[in-house]
Amino acid sequence: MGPSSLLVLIMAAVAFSAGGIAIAKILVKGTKNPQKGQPYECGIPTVGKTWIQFNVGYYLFALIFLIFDVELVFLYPWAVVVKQVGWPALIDIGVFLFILFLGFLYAHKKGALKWM
Amino acid sequence: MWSLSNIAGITQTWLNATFNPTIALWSEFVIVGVLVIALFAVLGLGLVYMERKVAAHIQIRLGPNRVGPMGIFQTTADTVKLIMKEGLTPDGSDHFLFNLAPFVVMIAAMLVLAPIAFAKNFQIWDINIGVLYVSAVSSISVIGILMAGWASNNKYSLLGAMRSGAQIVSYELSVGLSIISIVVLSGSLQLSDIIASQQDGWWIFKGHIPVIIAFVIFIIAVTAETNRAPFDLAEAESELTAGFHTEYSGMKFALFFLAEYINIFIVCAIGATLFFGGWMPLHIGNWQGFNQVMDYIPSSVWFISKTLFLIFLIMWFRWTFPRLRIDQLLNLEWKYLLPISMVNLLLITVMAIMKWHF
Amino acid sequence: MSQLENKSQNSFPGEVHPVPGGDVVLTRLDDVINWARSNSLWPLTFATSCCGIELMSVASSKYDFSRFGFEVARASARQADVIIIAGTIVNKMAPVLKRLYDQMPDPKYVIAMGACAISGGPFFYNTYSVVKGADHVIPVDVYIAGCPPRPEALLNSLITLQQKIKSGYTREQIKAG
Amino acid sequence: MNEIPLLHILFVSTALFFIGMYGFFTRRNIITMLMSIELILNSVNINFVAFNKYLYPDKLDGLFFAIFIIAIAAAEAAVAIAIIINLYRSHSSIDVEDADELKF
Amino acid sequence: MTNDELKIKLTGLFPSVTFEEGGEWVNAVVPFTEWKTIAQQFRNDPNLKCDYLFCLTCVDWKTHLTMVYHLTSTVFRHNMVIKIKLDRSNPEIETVCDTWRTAELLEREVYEMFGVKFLHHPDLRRLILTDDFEGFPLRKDFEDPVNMIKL
Amino acid sequence: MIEEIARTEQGDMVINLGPQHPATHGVLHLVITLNGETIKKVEPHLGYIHRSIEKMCECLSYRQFIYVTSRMDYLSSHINNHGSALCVEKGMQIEVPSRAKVIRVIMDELTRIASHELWWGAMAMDTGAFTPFFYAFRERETITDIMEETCGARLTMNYIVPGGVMADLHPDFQKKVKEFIKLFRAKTDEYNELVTGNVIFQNRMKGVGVLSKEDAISYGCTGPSARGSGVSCDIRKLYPYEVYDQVKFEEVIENGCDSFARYLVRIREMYQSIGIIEQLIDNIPEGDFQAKTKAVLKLPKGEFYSRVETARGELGVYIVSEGATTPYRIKFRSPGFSNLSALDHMARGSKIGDLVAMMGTLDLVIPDIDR
Amino acid sequence: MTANQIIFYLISALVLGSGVLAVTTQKIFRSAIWLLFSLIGIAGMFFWMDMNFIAAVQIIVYVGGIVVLIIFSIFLTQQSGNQMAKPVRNRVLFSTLAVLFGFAFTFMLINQHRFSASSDKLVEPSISNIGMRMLGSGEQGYVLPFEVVSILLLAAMIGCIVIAIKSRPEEK
Amino acid sequence: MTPGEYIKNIVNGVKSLLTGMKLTGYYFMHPKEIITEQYPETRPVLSERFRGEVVMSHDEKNEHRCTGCTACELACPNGTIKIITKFETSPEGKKKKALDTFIYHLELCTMCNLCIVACPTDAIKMAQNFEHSVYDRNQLTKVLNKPGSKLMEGVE
Ligand code: SF4
Ligand code: SF4
Ligand code: SF4
Repeated sequence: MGPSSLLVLIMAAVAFSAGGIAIAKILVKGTKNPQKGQPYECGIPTVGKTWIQFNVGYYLFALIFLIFDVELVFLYPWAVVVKQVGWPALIDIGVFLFILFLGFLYAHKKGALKWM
Repeated sequence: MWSLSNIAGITQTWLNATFNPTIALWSEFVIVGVLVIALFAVLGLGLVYMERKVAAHIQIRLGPNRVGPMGIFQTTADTVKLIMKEGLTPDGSDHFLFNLAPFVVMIAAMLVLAPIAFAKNFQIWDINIGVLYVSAVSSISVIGILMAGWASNNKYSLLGAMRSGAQIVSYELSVGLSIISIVVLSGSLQLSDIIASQQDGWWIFKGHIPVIIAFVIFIIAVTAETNRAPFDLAEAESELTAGFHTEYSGMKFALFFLAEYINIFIVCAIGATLFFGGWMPLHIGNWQGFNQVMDYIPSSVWFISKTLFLIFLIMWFRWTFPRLRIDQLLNLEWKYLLPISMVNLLLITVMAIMKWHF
Repeated sequence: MSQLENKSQNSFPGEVHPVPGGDVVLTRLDDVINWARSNSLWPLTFATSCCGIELMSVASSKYDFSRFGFEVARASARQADVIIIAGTIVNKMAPVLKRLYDQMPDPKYVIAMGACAISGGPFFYNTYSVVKGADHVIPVDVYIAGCPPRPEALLNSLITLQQKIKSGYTREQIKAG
Repeated sequence: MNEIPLLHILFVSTALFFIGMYGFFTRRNIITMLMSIELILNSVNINFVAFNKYLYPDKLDGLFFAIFIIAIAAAEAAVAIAIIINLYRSHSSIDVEDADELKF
Repeated sequence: MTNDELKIKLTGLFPSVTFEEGGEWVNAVVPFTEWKTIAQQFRNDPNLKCDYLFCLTCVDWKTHLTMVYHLTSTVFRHNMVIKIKLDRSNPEIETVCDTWRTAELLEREVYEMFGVKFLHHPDLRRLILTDDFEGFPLRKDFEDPVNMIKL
Repeated sequence: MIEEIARTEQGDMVINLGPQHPATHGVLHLVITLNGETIKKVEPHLGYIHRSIEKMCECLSYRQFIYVTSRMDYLSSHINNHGSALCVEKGMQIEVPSRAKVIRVIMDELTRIASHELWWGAMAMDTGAFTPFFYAFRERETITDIMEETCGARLTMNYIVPGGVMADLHPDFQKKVKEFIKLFRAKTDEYNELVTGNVIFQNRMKGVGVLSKEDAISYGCTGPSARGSGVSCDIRKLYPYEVYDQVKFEEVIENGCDSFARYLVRIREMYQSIGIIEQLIDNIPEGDFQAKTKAVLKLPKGEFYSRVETARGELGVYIVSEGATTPYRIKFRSPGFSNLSALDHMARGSKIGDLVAMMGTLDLVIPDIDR
Repeated sequence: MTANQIIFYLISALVLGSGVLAVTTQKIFRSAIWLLFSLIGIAGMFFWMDMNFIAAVQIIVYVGGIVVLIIFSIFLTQQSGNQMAKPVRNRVLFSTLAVLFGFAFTFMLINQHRFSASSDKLVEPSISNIGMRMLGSGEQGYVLPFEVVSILLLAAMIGCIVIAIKSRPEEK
Repeated sequence: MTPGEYIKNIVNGVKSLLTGMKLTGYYFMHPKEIITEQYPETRPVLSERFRGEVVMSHDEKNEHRCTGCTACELACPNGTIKIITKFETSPEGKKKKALDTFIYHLELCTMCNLCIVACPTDAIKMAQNFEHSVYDRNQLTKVLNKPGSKLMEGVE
């Protein structure tokens, strides 16, 4: 089957999930009480807002990841043909990776990969 | 011979002969849809059961054994119960995204099934960019997790989601690089080609130590990508109660649960395909007799058993190791796995060009 | 087992209350659903004191409540089916317990484990801070006495709860007889 | 495939371009402006790929351009977000109105 | 150091200290006005070095409250008990949580159980009881007809 | 609660850990101020299991109050009973028969091992490894079986009474204990294989939750938590009671000051306890298991303080008596309370995951803290 | 209409609809999610055009990378549950007009242009072709841009780190 | 970190992980190590001393040994036992205090054994029964003396 199978799969996933959720919606009558809707935090009312902005060290990783992700994308076509092309391909990618590796080393040295 | 591909072929010819093309096509769609849903359900039930049994035996206990013989209906009961449980949507949450997130995760998991070769010639869509497609689509699920974590309006969820976001994207690199190592060796992205290239032996045997290193990195990285212990920081029970799905209940929770196991299955299937030759029987060079004996075992059995082996490996990890801390987790990726897999990739390239592999 | 059955029969005297809308299909369905619910009771990890240790023992290899499918202990109330109140509930904890119970999605069940959860037990007299029984806070389905009850006793109470669910009666119906 | 005229695809891409423009004009938040820019870039991508497909099926240049655009878009987004966060830390706001004096 | 030596030493150091008989350890009664300086001396004096406060509590004697501090030196291994009488209607005493940091939580406990105010305590809040609890439960005259069922 | 919001700065997140949380082993409520994932402050809120034991005891006779103490630190309930009984005996000047003394000590050490086993499993669970919990409980179950046979209960024994023990040893006791020792020696190597040597675990533990020696003393930490910081504070050595001065054992002290040191102390302590049991198990003197006491105990007027070493540290029982049949005031100096007070100091600047591991190494039992 | 057409129009509706929502929603997180759907739609369109490789790249880089990054930056800088400041009414009016006018104008131009395919020869956009082109250095070879991209990425990475480190709060 | 240390770190780390996996793998492969006892089918053999519940022993003539002296009620730390006495006239015409109802609140009992120790006539003892689960807590309040039972001969 061709690309249309993707559609079929999406449909199947939606049908499956929606079906399950719908059954519960229809058949199960839950009780209502004011506490039920509140966020669950070990049985204690939440303090302060949840959707605050806060400092996380994650974003530096995401930044660097993005760069490497692009690199990865270029690697795929290369990997397919490397056997046919032979040494020149290795040199090409060697240069490519080397330059990126420099960046990696830089990041490492600057401590960007250290958790903050 | 009764093989899956034959059945599929016969069905298709029968459909085409009996109905006009449109109806045949539609009924084919319906059959595929029903089949994948069934597969989903069976996989979910089976893997959860397996996990519980494996855990039980590692932990010197019996595990579920009272619902049905050997407790095999245990997970069925769980599923029915989860379906019949109230699905809550917390008041303070972003209702739309909260309810959307499980769908996103499910769709992502479902889409990845498309290129997987379950048996010889038995694939939903042998897409020509095979493994690239897999790693692309599986990266959608991180959005689902972030969405779930954010929309719940719960601090634990948010923290869990952020952790898993950073974790999944980081480990995607290592997964990608170890996949590329095999692509280098087999020269194609298409899964059927990759399997065909292992006709005379699986890559894990043919590729010397670099491929084994690639395999180790792969299995570590996919464990992390599927949020499994020891990398289960996103839902670290002892830290963040239940992580990003703290607020989910009933079927919505079940979908996350299910998607987790489907994802495990998928990554293990990919691992089995790349390193263990998918449905390819164990062939050794040119031992004709041996190879023929091996061919008698149906290809689907080969595939399933290899995948189950990898799944078992991942479960084994889970029930043995303590959890890493978040900074150690990222350290492991950026300081160890990534540089090693880069160097390893170059090694494999050299090996491929020099034709050092068998 | 027979002893258990006796007990459950004793506690449901009177006529059978049909489940609303109980034609054949629905009752069959109800049977299936009750079967599923009774066999998949996921407890909330809720232990306040000494009885909690016996709760842990029940999870341990020797007693192993996973045989009944109870081992999926959820840390989040949203995914749990049953609270096993293992330990004393004090006045400060009572609102928390209530909140946890409220936040659980229906259907939900409660087991009061140990003297403390049933009635305040050892801390019934002369204390200013102990709730005299968890059923002052939330409704309780099954009580299991002991201080602490043995692990087997807790298993016994879980089986009792299973029977209750399978019978399909609600708490009110049992009370009403 | 060819049942859809190229024009329809171009319609989509143009519309997407102007949606991006609209967002770029009206949003006051730098992150959302960045999102609008992504939309604009994507509309261009659609064009490249569609032209390649419809007009130059013997070449792959359109595809390559699209790939490079994506790569550059990624780099751009990374730098932009780094700047945004930096800006936020110094001004504790990412409203363009507040960030008139962009001095680093 | 034996108890007698300790007593002699203490009288030399702090003339205002009196002693109570009984018990296995030295029972020193300290006037509450001087407690702060005396506590610091106990901690820092090279011959006393009572750096380990292992028990801090209060006793309600119906007429007055008595703070009881049990001290040990991890160097010389001598134990002693310090007692301070407090006024029952308005008990106030200097905190010692900068001298022994364990006192911080212990004093908070005494604060809500007996109502003793610790002056200069960094964070004197409820620790154990519910926010709306009234009365000081460990005082002898505490009555709680709602919750307490007398045997 | 409102004060807490006011006190947080922008960008900080206040999270409630507990009271119902798998890592708090009960109902400890920690209010954590986070910056990103880094902990800025940990504030314990207690009282979720405050059962007013001290008040209760003022109404209970000297025989009765002992049962309450086993509900305090239920993991070393036996040692708690022991401490309380010692205090009463001190006041009444009862001479306990030597058989009872030895029995008490053996039971104490068994309890200590059981407690440490459970701690080990729970601690591994906190760090995310589930299996050790089950292995630990396997050994623990054999101890509880032994206990059950002699004392009649698995957890809250109430076996020690003022003047001795409630019943004589079960005839099978010695045999079973010897079997247990064999089992223990065979199985504990697994602990090291599975957890102690594990690289992930070591990384989680080392350099985390540092508590210097001075701080440990100042915070009043006792027990293994303090001994991991190099403080010598074992009551069994410093102020020996019962027959501890006649048995050979070593006070386990580690100088690492971090979580790993505390971990090692407990692991090594189990071996010491086994050593003590081995020395005593064959030498239980014959005789009475209980001294003759009056039916109604009356402590003379005065103040009595006894200290014992529980699995978590020093338990002090302080009884003020007015000469009646019930104590005038009773105070339990619980080891957990002081250990907990050091938590904030240890946790600042580390991650949530570390906090959980730290609580694990402090081995908190909340009813012991709240009483 | 054939299935193919229906799929195309569905995808277009998804792309445009979620695009519009992305620029108009008042909640920033939702805005990012709509952007995500728009991007996925575009990837779907590439799939529809049989350009599988570029579609996968689109998903990997945009969905797996850029959107995640955007979401992180939202967490970092916003009270993300809040409504964003409403755009100034005048400006909305003005931009709507300008955009509509611009769109009409451009589309008219496009509509008038007669596009014609330059050749009928077909190069399969398969991955190995792409790979060969990418490593080729002759005509239609992209090895130079390929290497240059690495330098660009290096520059971007260094840039990011320099900027980000500068603003990093002092460590304890 | 030198490259040598780097590699050594990795090797040692992997080795320690493998040791752990060997252990868990061993248990997985050896189901005979499983120690689970299956409760409802196999009830455990409990030792004589296990304290499950206070019972009053009656002999076949429906006689018990309780004189109604309330020693156990006094000994019980938390009021679990309530003894209601009545006055019985013995055949000789002497009025005598005797047990009317022995109320035992199982839901309060802490199984501490103090009442058993206190009882001068060994009328009550601990039973090894532990299956006390009920749907209604009122069922836990028990009357220990059977209806119509009387004091055993010769017990004072
Ligand atoms: S019933 Fe007994 S064992 Fe259970 S919590 Fe209460 S005091 Fe502890
Ligand atoms: S066992 Fe203890 S609590 Fe139970 S009735 Fe006897 S004395 Fe009372
Ligand atoms: S049971 Fe024993 S102690 Fe209790 S009233 Fe009867 S005879 Fe007296």
